[in-house]
Amino acid sequence: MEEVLFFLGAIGALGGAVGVIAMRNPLYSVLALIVHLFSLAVLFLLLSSAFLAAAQVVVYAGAVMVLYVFVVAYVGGDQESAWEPIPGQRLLAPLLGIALFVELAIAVLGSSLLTLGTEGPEVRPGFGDPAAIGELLLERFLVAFEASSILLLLAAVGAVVLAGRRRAVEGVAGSSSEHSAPKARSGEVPATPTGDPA
Amino acid sequence: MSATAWAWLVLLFPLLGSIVTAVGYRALPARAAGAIGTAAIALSFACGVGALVSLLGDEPEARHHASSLWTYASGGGLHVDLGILVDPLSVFMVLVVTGVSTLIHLYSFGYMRSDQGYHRFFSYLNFFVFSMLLLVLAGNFVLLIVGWAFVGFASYALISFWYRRETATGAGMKAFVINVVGDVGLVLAAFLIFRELGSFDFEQVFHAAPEHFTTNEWTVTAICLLLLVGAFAKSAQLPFHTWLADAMEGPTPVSALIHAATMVTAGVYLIARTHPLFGMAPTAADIAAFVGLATLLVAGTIALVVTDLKRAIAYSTMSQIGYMVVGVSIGAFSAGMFHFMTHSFFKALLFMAAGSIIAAMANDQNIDRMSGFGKAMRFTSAMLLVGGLALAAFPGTSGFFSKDEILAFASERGGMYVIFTVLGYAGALLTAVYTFRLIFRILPGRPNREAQELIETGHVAHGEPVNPVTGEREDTDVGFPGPEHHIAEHSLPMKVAMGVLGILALVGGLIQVPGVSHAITSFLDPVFHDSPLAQVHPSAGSEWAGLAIGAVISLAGIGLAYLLYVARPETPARLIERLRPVHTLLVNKWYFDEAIDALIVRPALATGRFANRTFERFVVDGLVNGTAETVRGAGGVVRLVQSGFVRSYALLLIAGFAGLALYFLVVSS
Amino acid sequence: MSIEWYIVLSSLLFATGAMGILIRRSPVVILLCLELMLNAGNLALIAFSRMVGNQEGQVFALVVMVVAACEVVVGLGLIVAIFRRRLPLDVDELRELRG
Amino acid sequence: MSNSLLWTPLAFGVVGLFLPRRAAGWWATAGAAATLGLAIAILAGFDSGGGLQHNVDVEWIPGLGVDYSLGVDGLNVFLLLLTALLWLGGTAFAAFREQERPQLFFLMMLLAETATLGAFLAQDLLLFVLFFDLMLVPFYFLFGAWGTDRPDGVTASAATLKMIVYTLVGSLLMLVGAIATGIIAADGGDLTFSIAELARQPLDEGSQRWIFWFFAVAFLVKMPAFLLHGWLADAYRAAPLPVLAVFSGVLAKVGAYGFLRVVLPLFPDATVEFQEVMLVIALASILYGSAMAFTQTNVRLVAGYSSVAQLGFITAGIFALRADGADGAVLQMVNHGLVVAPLFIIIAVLVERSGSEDLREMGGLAMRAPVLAALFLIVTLATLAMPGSANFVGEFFILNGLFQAKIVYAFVASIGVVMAAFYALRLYQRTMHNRTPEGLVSREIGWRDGVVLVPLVACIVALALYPNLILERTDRSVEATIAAVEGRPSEELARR
Amino acid sequence: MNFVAPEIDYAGLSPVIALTVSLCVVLLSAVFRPTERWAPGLTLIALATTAGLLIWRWGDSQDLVTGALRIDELAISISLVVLLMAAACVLLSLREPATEQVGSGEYHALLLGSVLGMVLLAQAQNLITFFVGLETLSIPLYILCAANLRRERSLESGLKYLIVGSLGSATLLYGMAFLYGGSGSTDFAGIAAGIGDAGLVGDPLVLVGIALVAVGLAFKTSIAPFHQWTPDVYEGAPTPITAFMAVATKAAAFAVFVRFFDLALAPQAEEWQPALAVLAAVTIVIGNIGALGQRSLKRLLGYSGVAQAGYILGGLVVASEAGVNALVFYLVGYAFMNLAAFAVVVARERETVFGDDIESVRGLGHERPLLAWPLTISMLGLAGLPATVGFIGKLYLIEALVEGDYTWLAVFIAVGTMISLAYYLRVVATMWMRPESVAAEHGGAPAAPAIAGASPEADPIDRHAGRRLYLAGPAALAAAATVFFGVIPQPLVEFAERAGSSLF
Repeated sequence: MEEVLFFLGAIGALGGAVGVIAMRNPLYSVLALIVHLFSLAVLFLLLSSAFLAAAQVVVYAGAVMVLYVFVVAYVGGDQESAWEPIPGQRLLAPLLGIALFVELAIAVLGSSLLTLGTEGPEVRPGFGDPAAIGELLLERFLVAFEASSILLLLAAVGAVVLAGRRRAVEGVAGSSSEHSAPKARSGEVPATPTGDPA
Repeated sequence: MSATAWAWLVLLFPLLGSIVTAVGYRALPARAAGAIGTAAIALSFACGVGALVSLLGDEPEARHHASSLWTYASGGGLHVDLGILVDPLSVFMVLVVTGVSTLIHLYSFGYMRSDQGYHRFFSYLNFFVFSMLLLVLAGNFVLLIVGWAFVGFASYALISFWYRRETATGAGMKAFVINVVGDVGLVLAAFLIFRELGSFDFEQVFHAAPEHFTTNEWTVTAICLLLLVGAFAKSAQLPFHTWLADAMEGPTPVSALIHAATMVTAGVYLIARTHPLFGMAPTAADIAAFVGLATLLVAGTIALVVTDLKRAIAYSTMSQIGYMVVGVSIGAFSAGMFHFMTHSFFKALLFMAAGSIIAAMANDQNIDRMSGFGKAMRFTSAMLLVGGLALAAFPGTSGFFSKDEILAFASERGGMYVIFTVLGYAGALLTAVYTFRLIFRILPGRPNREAQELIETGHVAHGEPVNPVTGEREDTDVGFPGPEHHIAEHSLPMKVAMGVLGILALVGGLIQVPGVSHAITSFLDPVFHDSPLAQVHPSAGSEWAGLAIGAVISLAGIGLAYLLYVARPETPARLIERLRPVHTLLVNKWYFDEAIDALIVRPALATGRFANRTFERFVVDGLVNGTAETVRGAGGVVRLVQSGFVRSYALLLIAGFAGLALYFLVVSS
Repeated sequence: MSIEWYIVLSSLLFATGAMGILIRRSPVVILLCLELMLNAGNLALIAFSRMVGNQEGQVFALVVMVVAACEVVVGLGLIVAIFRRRLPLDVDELRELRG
Repeated sequence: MSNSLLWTPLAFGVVGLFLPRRAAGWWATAGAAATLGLAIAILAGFDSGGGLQHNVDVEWIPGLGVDYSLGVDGLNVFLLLLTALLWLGGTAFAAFREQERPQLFFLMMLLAETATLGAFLAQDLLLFVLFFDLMLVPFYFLFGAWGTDRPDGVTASAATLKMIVYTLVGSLLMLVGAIATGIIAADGGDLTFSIAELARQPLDEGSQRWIFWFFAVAFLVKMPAFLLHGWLADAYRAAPLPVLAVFSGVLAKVGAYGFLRVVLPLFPDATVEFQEVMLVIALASILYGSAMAFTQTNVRLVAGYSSVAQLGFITAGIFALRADGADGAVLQMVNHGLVVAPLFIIIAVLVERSGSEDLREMGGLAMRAPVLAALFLIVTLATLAMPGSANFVGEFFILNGLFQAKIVYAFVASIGVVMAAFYALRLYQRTMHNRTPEGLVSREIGWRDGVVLVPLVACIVALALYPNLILERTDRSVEATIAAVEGRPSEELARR
Repeated sequence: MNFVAPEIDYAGLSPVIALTVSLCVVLLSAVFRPTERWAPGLTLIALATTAGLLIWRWGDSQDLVTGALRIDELAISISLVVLLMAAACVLLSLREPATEQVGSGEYHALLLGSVLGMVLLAQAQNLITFFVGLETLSIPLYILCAANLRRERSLESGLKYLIVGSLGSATLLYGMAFLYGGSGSTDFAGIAAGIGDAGLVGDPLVLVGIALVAVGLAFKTSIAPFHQWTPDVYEGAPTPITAFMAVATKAAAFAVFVRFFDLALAPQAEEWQPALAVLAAVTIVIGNIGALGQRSLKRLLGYSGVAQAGYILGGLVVASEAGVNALVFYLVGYAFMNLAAFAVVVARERETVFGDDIESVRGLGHERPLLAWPLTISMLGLAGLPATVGFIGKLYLIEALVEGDYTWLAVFIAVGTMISLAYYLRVVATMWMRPESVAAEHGGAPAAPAIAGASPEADPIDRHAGRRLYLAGPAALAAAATVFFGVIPQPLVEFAERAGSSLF
């Protein structure tokens, strides 16, 4: 039973991951990621960490993904063209990906750590439930907990700063119409600036 | 007053004279400089006499005194004093040098009158005398080298005295560099001596040498050969002689003083001074003797064809010094010194006379253009004749006695040394011929333009001052003797100087007549008595025999010259026709200049040019710029990789990790 | 099911995410790929925490989720700002800075 | 005493920064003069018997084992005097002429003096390295900002950059070497860089071997020696002449001095082992420098390459590894400094008259300038080590040492003596003698240049009369230095 | 539910708390227009207070909050460097266009956030705090880099930093996971012990974990080949932020780098030392040659920062107390030298139309000696010339390296320094000397800064920026410090020694 679940979860997670990087349209990628996250949650459950699984579903698949969908909808998920501007990237990227996996796999399988082969020790029933995690968070990892809350705050501020409409930005957003092309812009630059153009 | 005190004074006066005339170049009126210069040398001569007297005062064995002012340099085991050595040899040299110099100063006093560089000239001249005296009085090798080099510099300064003449500056450079080669030889010799005997001091060295060395041991031979390099360079012996002829670029009194009377005989003095070493190395001595012989013949032959008056006399000087070198090398020390003395008399005289005539010719030195000065300038001509006779060893003149003494000594030693006697007489014949070639060209015959003018108007001929060698016009504003020339007939000082020398040239030989007197030999004996050859003394009889042969040869030579240049003036031309190759060889002075040029000068310059143009640019700079370029290129690569594509950055990052992980996996297993 | 399987799976996911970053040009998708990598990390953490039987790993994973969320928020904010500035949403087009 | 000597120039320079343009030059000259006074005082109180004198030794960075320790002994006492003297000359010469931004110029000038004095005074290895590097900074500015650009596009700043990078190549490696010396010597014990301490027990052969080269390269570049002189040509042509006078007069000596102060005592085995290599380098420098000097037509470069040759002699003297050779080397350092500085000042004067630095465009300048001619002549003769000059004595001692140690090298080196005669006289004749080119007006030097030149030349003459003045004071220290290497079996090591 | 609140030493935690509180205060100040003007002042006060508290804690070293943090001289000294740079950044940011655009309050709040992250990082001795600290450090910086919203370069740098940075953190995280797996603990001490107990010294799992962590940290400290973001981000970000980032990030990251490798991974030293040594060498070379012929001063300083990181890494490689001393010493010196340089760059950026192009300092020696001197001193210092703290720093590092038998790396430092002269002195030459000939210019065409004048991105020109005390002051002070500690380094040496000894 457990094996089956694992493989289902594994296939889901992997499929989702592949989907993310394979889909031309960002929106589909987002959806693929959601699949991936759900299947991860299953695996978390198998690893007897119920709270994490729940958090995964709620926070990620819920809140964060919604954010994604909104943004994609806002900026418009246009197809990304197929040609590759960086020479060799097409070739090297997969190779490196494989190399990375192989190295990590070797590290894991070649390790002399015996417990890796086991399913882990028997754990008491409360293992990984919200109470246990919460206890840890408020005792041993208080600092981390507080810090991450500050971090959330900062991120929020950042999002507001970056995305929020501000007087300064408008002028430019209107004025410079063309899509960034350094060559095009360098045209309007005096070759050797003299004096104060302002 | 002790001999050394006198000696210090001997040194002091010329130095003072030099400094005073130099520093006071603005304050002093022209004549004053000349007067001071002359007086300084005269005083130094007087002190020389003083030294002689006080030296004669004490026992022959005790006739050497060392004295030192202060420690010149000491450290690391070396010790050099600022010390002099006074003994008969040095005093003898001092007397001759100062004596002749006084007269030459006197001559210059008149001769250089209208030269722009009057002060400079006398300052140099005094400095030269000072250096020469330092050379002969030096008490150790280091000081000897100092004097040696000073002399070289003084001659450089005087040769290129008219420094606007490219030829003059060139000649000066040549003389100086060759002399430096000589200095280096001496320096290395000194090192070797120090290594063997641990001292530079004459007395210690000569005292230790006989114990330390075995005869003909390689070290002592090497020492002597190195010394000879110095001696030959200074005394214009083969193959270092090429500078002497060019040195005639200098004013005539310079030629008289430096390149006839004193400096060029320094080599002779050196050999005589270091005779204890040569005594241990007969091989080296013989080499010296043969070089001397070769020189006297080669120079004699060249003198036969040269048409430049001063250069002709210069070559005769070379050949005469050849005699001296032969003399001191084969052990006839006193004879060599004797010949040095007489030679300085008549050779100085010859140059003075020549100078007077050249002045009359408005600085034209070509003897083919000269004739009839016998009538035009009686006094000068007389002096020229006297000098010529002495040089040609005319019986009774000074040269007659001194030269033959050397040859007699050679025959006395016998064995291979007879060669020297035979070829020596051959040389004597040459001497007589070329000497009278000059005289017969200049004195007799129809007066030429300049002579005519002199006879009629009594005025010295005026001509455009041109460089006798290149013929380019001189610029007279920088100390070239302007249009004014001075001849003995018109200038008392010159007359006096030449007169005195004339007398000395005639009778100077009588100081040492075989069987009658041997003043010089006995005076110098304390210096040379320890030499192994001191016992060799030709008997009066054999000497007279030698003199007889000498007389015959000299007369024969003069007769031959008369035949060639007066009786049958056309024969020389025919001879030239017949012996064309020989003539060209002689005219080109046996191609010594060309050889040295090709072997040393050009290669050196070529190396320099190669270093400059090629090596420096491609290797040295290449090293620098190459590295710089490489680094810069690498920088280009780095900037290229910095492509601005964030994904390629990520790629590199992951690649970097892959590499690192790979390393760790390798070390883990 | 032994832990190895989980770890290998997670490393496979990690590699996939990394590869995604290398080949995709849309910043949004790249953010997604970063999510993939972080989640791979989470999986590994949780698997290990199960293996060693203490829950520190899970706490860690939780913190990571928070961090990931923050990165997403900021990232998306940037994307919006870039879009507002009328710049193309393609990381390859943004290469004013180079050399 | 050493302290005040060291810091006086800098103090004056800093104050001068706040003076009006006119005053700056004179203030700086006063500073240099004061320094000279102190240097003379030190010499006066110098006891040729005793070792280090006027010691200052305070902990500077105990954490790193670096002490601030200065001292005067036979090796450096005259180099200090030389430095002070030449700087006075150079500063005065510059003060007589219009400088742009004079305050800064003279600050740099005096900073350079302090740095140089520091390098000579330092008795702590790292302190030495520090000053050795510090010297470059002011000269970088002096050459770069006040130098002259060449028509062919090589600007002063480019030329200077080349020089700085090149010379730092050496001295940074030297820094590593110095630290390594200290640490290996300490091994685990308490760290010290005091040269005297380190000399007490030299390192093992292995470490000596590589550290020796780290130091040697630094010093050879500084001199500069053959093949490492790549920076010389550009830098010399760029530098302002008064600065060049002190630069060429003193800085090159720091390299040679370094060999005596640091290399011989600290790495004796390596020194003996590499003696022949160093001698070959020295000879190469002599011959190459001379060959370059007598084909060059740029007056600065004639002088520049001639000092390459001279430094070759000094190196040879040191690596004869005999007391007399080293004595000669020390003497020659002073002599060469005394000669080359006035030479460059004279060159400056000549260039002012002929408006060109090319020998082919000069000539006949002796005309109407007898005083200049006389001074130049004396300097020339000293340059070519005319017997009777102190330079000759120095060269004589050097060659003698070389002769007694390795006779063959002595013979080769003596070729250099002849070459020197040629290029030195050539320089003199081509400028002062022969025909004057069109439109060249010769004139006598003014009293301004006179007061700078005459004293320097006077020193040359004085030393010529009594070189023992230096020898008798340096001999003791030199022999102490040489003693470190003399004990060692030179021959079979060299044969290896 | 048996919840026991952990006992907390508030004294030790006070700096962190102070920062957190002040962060919120500054953020609140942004809410109302009038109070927003106070933000810089408030930030400065906050920083000063924190610094005060840190100095107050100087000397006691203890674990905080059940070993999540550790406050000791190392942490404190690094935190002080960070605070110094932050304060400088606040001053340089006055009138900085970026601040107007994101709002002064937010700007400074984010800055404080980043500082908080750094302080946490400097004290972290638990993987989780480590990770959180690192993110708290980074995320605000991502935003601040992009803060000049009008300029494409700013946004670009923000995005690049975000992407590559997150990639770096992901790698780091994965490595942490492995190490956690290997040791079963998240405490540094626990890791060191756990790996030993499980007999995993030299085990591939652990080693690859180390590799991953090393990459993550190497990225933050811009060690080659993980450095590529550095030049771009430095150039694109608002200059005050660059100044802050260049030193503070490095300092904090190196602090935890040292703590983690010299404590948690000490048992594996033999394995990781050579690897890091090679990285250091590569970094030195790449950083230095990359900087050659750069025209943008910020970019040049970016590359130089890479090279300097290489030098500093040397102090870590030897894993000895001397090494850590040298590292801390060098970081402090580096802070002074960079500060001086960046202050001048900011000033010229606002004065001239050349932006940060090297043209902007041409002839500075004549017209603005008071700006030229600091920049000159800082360049000479970075080039490691004597009488500057840079020289002593290099000396210190080399000494540590030779002591640790890494002489070859010391030689690399020497070689790197030689190369670096070529570009540092080029800046000096531009200020004081006549222009180099075109041949000597490797930068290609003369200045055509992309943001010159007319472009809509142009920032306002302030002719007198160079005379403003808040720019000239820091520059002068930093330069003075550079020279002072170059001549009298002993105090700084002792400071560094305390830091080093607190770790071992």
